[in-house]
Amino acid sequence: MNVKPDFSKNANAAQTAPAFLSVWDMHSYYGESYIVQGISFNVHEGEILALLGRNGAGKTSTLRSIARTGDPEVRHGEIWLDHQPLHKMTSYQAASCGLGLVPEDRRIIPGLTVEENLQLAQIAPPIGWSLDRLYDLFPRLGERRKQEGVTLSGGEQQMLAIARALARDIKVLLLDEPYEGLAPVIVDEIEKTLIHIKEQGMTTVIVEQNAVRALELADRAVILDTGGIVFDGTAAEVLENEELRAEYLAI
Amino acid sequence: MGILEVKDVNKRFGGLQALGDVNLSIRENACHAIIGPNGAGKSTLLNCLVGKLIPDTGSVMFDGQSVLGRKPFEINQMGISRVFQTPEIFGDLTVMENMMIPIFAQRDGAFEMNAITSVLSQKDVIERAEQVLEDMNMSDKRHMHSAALSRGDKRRLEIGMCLSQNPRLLLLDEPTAGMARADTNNTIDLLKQIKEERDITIAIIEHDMHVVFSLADRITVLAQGTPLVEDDPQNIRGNPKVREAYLGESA
Amino acid sequence: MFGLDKKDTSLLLVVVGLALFAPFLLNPFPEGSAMAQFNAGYPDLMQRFVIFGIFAIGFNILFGLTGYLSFGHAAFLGVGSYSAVWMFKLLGMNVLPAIILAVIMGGVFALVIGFVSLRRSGIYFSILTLAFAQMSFALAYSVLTPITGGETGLQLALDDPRILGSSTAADGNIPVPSLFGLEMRDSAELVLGPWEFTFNVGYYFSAAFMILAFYLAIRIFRSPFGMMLRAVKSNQQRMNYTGLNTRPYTLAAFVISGMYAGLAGGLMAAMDPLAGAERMFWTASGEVVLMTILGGAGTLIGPVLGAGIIKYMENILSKINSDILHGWFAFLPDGLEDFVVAIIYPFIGKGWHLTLGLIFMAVVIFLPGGLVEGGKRIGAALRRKKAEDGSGRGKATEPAE
Amino acid sequence: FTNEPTGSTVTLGFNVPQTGPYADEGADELRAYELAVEHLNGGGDGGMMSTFSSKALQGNGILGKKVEYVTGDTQTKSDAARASAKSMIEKDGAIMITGGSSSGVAVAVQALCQEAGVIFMAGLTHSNDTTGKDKRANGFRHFFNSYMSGAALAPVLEKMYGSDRKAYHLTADYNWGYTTEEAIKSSTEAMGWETVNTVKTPLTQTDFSSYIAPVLQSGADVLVLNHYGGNMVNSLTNAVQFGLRDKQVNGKNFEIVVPLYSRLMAKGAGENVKGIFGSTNWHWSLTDEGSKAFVKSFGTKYGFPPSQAAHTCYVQTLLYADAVERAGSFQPCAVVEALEGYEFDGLGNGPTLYRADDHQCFKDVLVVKGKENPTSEFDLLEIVEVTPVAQVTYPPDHPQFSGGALGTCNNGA
Amino acid sequence: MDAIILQILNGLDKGSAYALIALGLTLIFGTLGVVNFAHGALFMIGAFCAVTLSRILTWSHTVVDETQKDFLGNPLKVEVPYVHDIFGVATGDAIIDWAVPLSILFSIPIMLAVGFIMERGLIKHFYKRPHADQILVTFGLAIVLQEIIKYFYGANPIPTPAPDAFTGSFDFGAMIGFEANQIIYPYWRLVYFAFATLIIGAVFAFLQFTTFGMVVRAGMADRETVGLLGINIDKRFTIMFGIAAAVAGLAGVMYAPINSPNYHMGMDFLVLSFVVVVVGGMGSLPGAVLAGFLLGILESFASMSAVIDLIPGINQIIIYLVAIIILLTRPRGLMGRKGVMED
Ligand SMILES: Nc1ncnc2c1ncn2[C@@H]1O[C@H](COP(=O)(O)OP(=O)(O)OP(=O)(O)O)[C@@H](O)[C@H]1O
Ligand SMILES: Nc1ncnc2c1ncn2[C@@H]1O[C@H](COP(=O)(O)OP(=O)(O)OP(=O)(O)O)[C@@H](O)[C@H]1O
Ligand SMILES: [Mg+2]
Ligand SMILES: [Mg+2]
Repeated sequence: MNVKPDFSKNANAAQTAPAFLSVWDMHSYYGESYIVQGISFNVHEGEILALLGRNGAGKTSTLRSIARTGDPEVRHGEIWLDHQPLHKMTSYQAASCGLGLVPEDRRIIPGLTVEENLQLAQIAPPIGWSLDRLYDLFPRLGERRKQEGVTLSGGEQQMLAIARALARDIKVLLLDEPYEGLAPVIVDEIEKTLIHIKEQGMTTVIVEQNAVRALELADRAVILDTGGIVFDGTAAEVLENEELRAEYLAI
Repeated sequence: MGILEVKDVNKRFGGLQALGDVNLSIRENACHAIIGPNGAGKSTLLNCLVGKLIPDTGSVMFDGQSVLGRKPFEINQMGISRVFQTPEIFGDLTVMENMMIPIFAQRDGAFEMNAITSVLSQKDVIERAEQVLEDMNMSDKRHMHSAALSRGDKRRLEIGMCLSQNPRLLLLDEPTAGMARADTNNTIDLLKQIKEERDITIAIIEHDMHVVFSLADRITVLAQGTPLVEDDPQNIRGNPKVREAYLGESA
Repeated sequence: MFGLDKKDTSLLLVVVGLALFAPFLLNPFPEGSAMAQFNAGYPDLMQRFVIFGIFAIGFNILFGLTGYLSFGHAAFLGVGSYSAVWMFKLLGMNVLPAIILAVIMGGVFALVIGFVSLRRSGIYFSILTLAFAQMSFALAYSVLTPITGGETGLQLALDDPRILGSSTAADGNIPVPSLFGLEMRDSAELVLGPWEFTFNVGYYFSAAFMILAFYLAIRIFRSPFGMMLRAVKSNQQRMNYTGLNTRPYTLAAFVISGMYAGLAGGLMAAMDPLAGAERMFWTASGEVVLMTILGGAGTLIGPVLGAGIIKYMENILSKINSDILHGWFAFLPDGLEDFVVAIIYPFIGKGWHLTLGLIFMAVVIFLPGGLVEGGKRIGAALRRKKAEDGSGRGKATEPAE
Repeated sequence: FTNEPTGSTVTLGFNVPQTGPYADEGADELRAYELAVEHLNGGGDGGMMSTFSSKALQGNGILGKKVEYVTGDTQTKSDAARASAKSMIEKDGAIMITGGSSSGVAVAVQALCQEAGVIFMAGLTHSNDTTGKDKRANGFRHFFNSYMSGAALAPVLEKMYGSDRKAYHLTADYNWGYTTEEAIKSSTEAMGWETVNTVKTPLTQTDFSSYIAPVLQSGADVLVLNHYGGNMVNSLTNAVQFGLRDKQVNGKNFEIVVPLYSRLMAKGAGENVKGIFGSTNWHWSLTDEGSKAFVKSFGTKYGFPPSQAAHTCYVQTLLYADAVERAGSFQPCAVVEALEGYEFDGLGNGPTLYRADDHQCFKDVLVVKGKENPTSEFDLLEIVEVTPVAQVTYPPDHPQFSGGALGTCNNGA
Repeated sequence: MDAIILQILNGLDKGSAYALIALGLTLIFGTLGVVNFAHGALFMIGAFCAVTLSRILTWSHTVVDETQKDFLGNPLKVEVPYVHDIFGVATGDAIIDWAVPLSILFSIPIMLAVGFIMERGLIKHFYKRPHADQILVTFGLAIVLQEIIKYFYGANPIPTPAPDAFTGSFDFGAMIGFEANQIIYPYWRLVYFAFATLIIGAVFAFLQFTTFGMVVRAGMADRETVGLLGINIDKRFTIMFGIAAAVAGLAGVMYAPINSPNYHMGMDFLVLSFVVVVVGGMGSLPGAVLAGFLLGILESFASMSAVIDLIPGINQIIIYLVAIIILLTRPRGLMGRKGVMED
């Protein structure tokens, strides 16, 4: 598992299809707490990867490390996105390389209206979906466009967070528990959206407690436990493997 | 006559009718679930119950007394505890301290000099706090700064904090959102157990139907600020209107 | 001991030890040596150390625990001083009634100002307290001159009534503050070879109060009250929905810290019976804020350290003049001597503010969280370095205290 | 007695503002002190020691002990000033404290010295209170005071502006302002002026426009600025900006008066001081022998002429040393006795008396005005009149000085 | 009546000074969330830019004039500015005379540079730190800046007059039909007022009609998320800080003729400007400006002698009194935004 993937531009030596997003031996710390303890995985272009694990397993920390938020601090390891070394970048540089993170606590910006929250995503290039297209996808947001973002209901905030990511032209979408707090119908909606954008070539990493749903959607799955990878394989394998499911996912 | 009686409550935000003529009665010792699409006004309703918002019209009676016009802390002292949709805990304090605060608060709610003069090492308080931590399965994290908890853990901590107060009415706003399946199941068991052992009434908002159907005795479906139906769980599951507006195909 | 756990007891004992032996510790250099300039073991400065220590400890009870940043605490100190001097003028020169009144008046003023100001939080609270203090200062300096003495300050006079004592001492002078006849200014000297140590009544009197104040502060920090205040600081919203009315708690903290300030003011007047209005100026309030932050807000010993450093600089550094510098570096060849003196001169004497400013910046930049916090971090870093090789990579979620 | 010098040296404490708005003034005071110490120890050209009427000083220190000094920073705050004075007394063993550039500080430190049993030789302090209600047996003031300013200014103002004038006072809202206002008001009213209004301005005020604008409306034709330091610089600048000096009121030219002038203030106000009258304790352009000797040795050492603050500080140091020599002892009470009622000359203001009743010096007072064509940045004021001492003398029980008692001298422990 | 008009005029003008200082402060304090105790120092540095330029313009060489004597009786050394040699006496004097307006151009790059350096070198590391730390470090910086200025320029105020053309006053009362000398108004104050309005307008326009303001506000509320949206927020913060420094500096430059600059003028204004910003409401530019004018006018009224006679000492405390009343009646000042600096 811990084989350094090939990032070179002429991927002749590659055994499998070249990785689009590649994480290699990543170690991250919150201050002195050692959280992400050397994990490596690949995501291929156009693929949906489910990142699963218990509470506190380090899923959020992994996504935040990839997005270069600086907290946790990545002290060792490499991250490559489409031949670009993310590990040498700061968060805004990573974002302009095409990385989009939908954070778990949504992070709607206080003091800004719904529309301003979306506009904010379109200040720095590359720019993705137009506001109109986003409002088509989430009509509720359209209705609420002048309302301050943080006064939205929990679910509406989640929609806004996803819309905000799509408002940028991203190559990889990192979703941290996108279904949380959403009504089942909306979850269906979003799932459809994810399939839709996957069809258009988007690469996605999804972290979700609703493991079954995530696995049904995903092509592949990685399971984390206490900061390390305990499984890396296809989604179908997980669904079939009773033991694995019971031990790490309690399903 | 229920322990909580909500009558004709209306709440507007600017042009938006967030709650329209809400009538709700919760029976003592029941577990009453409130479900409904995102933005239906569920959290707003809870906010009106705990004094965070004041309804424009209508009345809210708890155990025969009106809660309107009282400050949040007074309402809490009447026996209503609330868990928020996004965890509200004392981030600067350790888990153990977080647990002790509500216990002290209950005792010293009205300011007494005793709080200044006594020492922290009060056996009963500590024992009680540890007991609750045990219940919440969090004893091993007792010395952690609560800000450093993963989100699922924060949520469990908050539930524990509310339970430690032995409230008569426990309001839960999506308590298991973002919780791992295993912990969700634990929480369900815990709530069931508490309900059996204690004289407690629970009102719960949830989008996770597994949780709702395992716990609820009674369900109210809220849509666009007004109760759509109120019924027993089985009937709700079968109700086509609810299926369409809320549950979607996956129920 | 005293209802404290082991760690706190030893901290208290350290403070007691420091206070008792301060006359030795602060006079490490033999009299007449070049370094004697740095000795701080004379009564006035030692008194200031402990008095401002009390002030800062009290301020920290409010700021460190609740996070409410008062920018008007000097007002309570000023009120304490004025009350004490008035007691000296009207009642007599015994310091106890003066100090008692000072504490009470500090508390009363804090109750009034706190009651109003605590209706707001954050910066709005700070500005409210600032406004009250500035009003007190402005009035004390001008229209209230009959009560406060205005610019010259409130002083004792030969014709004060002093109904419980005598207006005039036997030698025709104004009597001096005393504790049942024990004069605050009395000192005993101990000469050990070239060393000279001064033991002053006023200092030990104030130090006793400081130790008491420190002990009370520990108790408050460790009490449910203290924990509750920290909880308020951490998440006021949660506190409200936990059934706790936060106002009486924050107000109690405010009043307690106002009483500490009143005590400090009363002690200042007891050591030196004059109360000036500029004690209430915003810079004086700012000073205690700086002391607390410099030492480490929310830590027990930090504010005392901060107070010590600022007062030391103010009193020692400002007194070094170019003459003394030339004296120190006389051993150097002439040109070099002048050069060295020219380099150092801007930082001492009339340039002591510059050094103070640089220290402020250096402390925050290099020791975030103040001296105590910074010291802890350095200590931890050193310890970790030692232990580095021993332990492998484990999940190190240290218990954070 | 306190800090009795036992070795071969004696320590004096120079307590001057080194930080804060009066730092430059303090620096000049310190220069004067250093010069005085040099002269006392026999260095330099001896300065005013040669013109001083008393010949007790020999240039071998004081009573044969070499003079050393310590310095401190008053910050122009009474607390800080007392802290610094205390450290000089307690730590450095100073036998005499001198300095300061404001009355608040002077009064505070004077009281402290009284209590501690050392001599205080006030520096620049102009308020009546220093030798009025706040006088102390151990404290001495060479500088003149508000009353004297009024008494000296009034006749000159009458001569220049006539006796039919309407005055408007802006007064700094603290003790010094009050005494100055009272002094000027009573002496100008005595010669026939009318006071149309007196307005108190906050100490912390920097922009005086709202106080100055209504002046013309009141029908006044003279504005008296009872301000010192930064307040005076700003209020005068503002007044000139409002064009007051170009106005005609009641058929007369509008005039501005500044009771207490100092050279540093004049420098701060720049062009605006031209032609404005005020009083001062001393000025370097005086041509008596004492002043000339002092200006020469100060100017030679530092390259520019001394200020009045420097002068008074220098003189106070000499007077103290001389008193000790004459008393033959450092004991404060002996020094007090030697200074009380002491008459001397040759220190720049003509024959001078240290009055025993209140420890105030009585001497000639200068009325000056801002110079029209200064030749250098030090040449900003010109002497209009040297008011003879008789005209500024007042009885010890004058109402402006009432209250307070000297008490008895204190030798300390 | 005329007294009231007079005080309103005075208040407007005092208010424009307060508003201008508060504007700069609110950009840093209200928008970037940094409790900047060094703001006063920036204002002071601006004023000293004017002093410095006039020093440069009056840079002189000495000529010995045998006909006059100096105080020691030696021949007088007369200073002759180089501009006299270069442009002739008349033009030279005119240039010196216009030193303050010229300093506007001179000070903008200096203040921007000061702002950039300060932000990059120091403030940048303090955005995430507690306000207490910000206070300590910026207060330390303010002292250091002050002492540096004091070291080079002394503690005494330095007269820095406006050009001759703007000294003196005009009779505004006579223009609107009152008697002569009832309402006079200095020319320079009019200039100051106009200048303040201009700067305030420019800053408003910049923040209102561009997304810059929104981005900075967003960055303030949540840096991390803004970074995740691909925005280099650091750069914008630096620019914002530079602008704020320039505004503070310009306020100082123009203030120099009103009050001779001295090294502690910044500290004198510091507390007042914090009060203005907070009364205006944290995070609100219009609030700061409104509060500036309001307090300026009220202060002017309180300084009328009729008012002082009625309530002694009111002129000493008016600003603080008004601040207390406003803060108690309006939780977030006049126009404050929710959640800004409330914890
Ligand atoms: N700011 C922080 N400082 C220190 N430790 C932290 C911090 N944030 C998270 N942790 C710790 O890191 C570990 C991993 O947390 P992380 O949030 O990545 O988990 P997760 O897998 O996303 O869990 P969840 O499903 O609950 O969101 C947890 O043990 C948590 O306590
Ligand atoms: N302070 C406010 N100002 C304006 N609108 C608000 C405010 N608070 C809530 N709303 C609106 O009221 C509606 C109801 O919100 P509420 O939070 O009660 O929904 P909810 O039922 O809890 O939804 P969810 O399940 O997504 O949490 C939403 O449309 C929301 O945008
Ligand atoms: Mg997570
Ligand atoms: Mg909700």
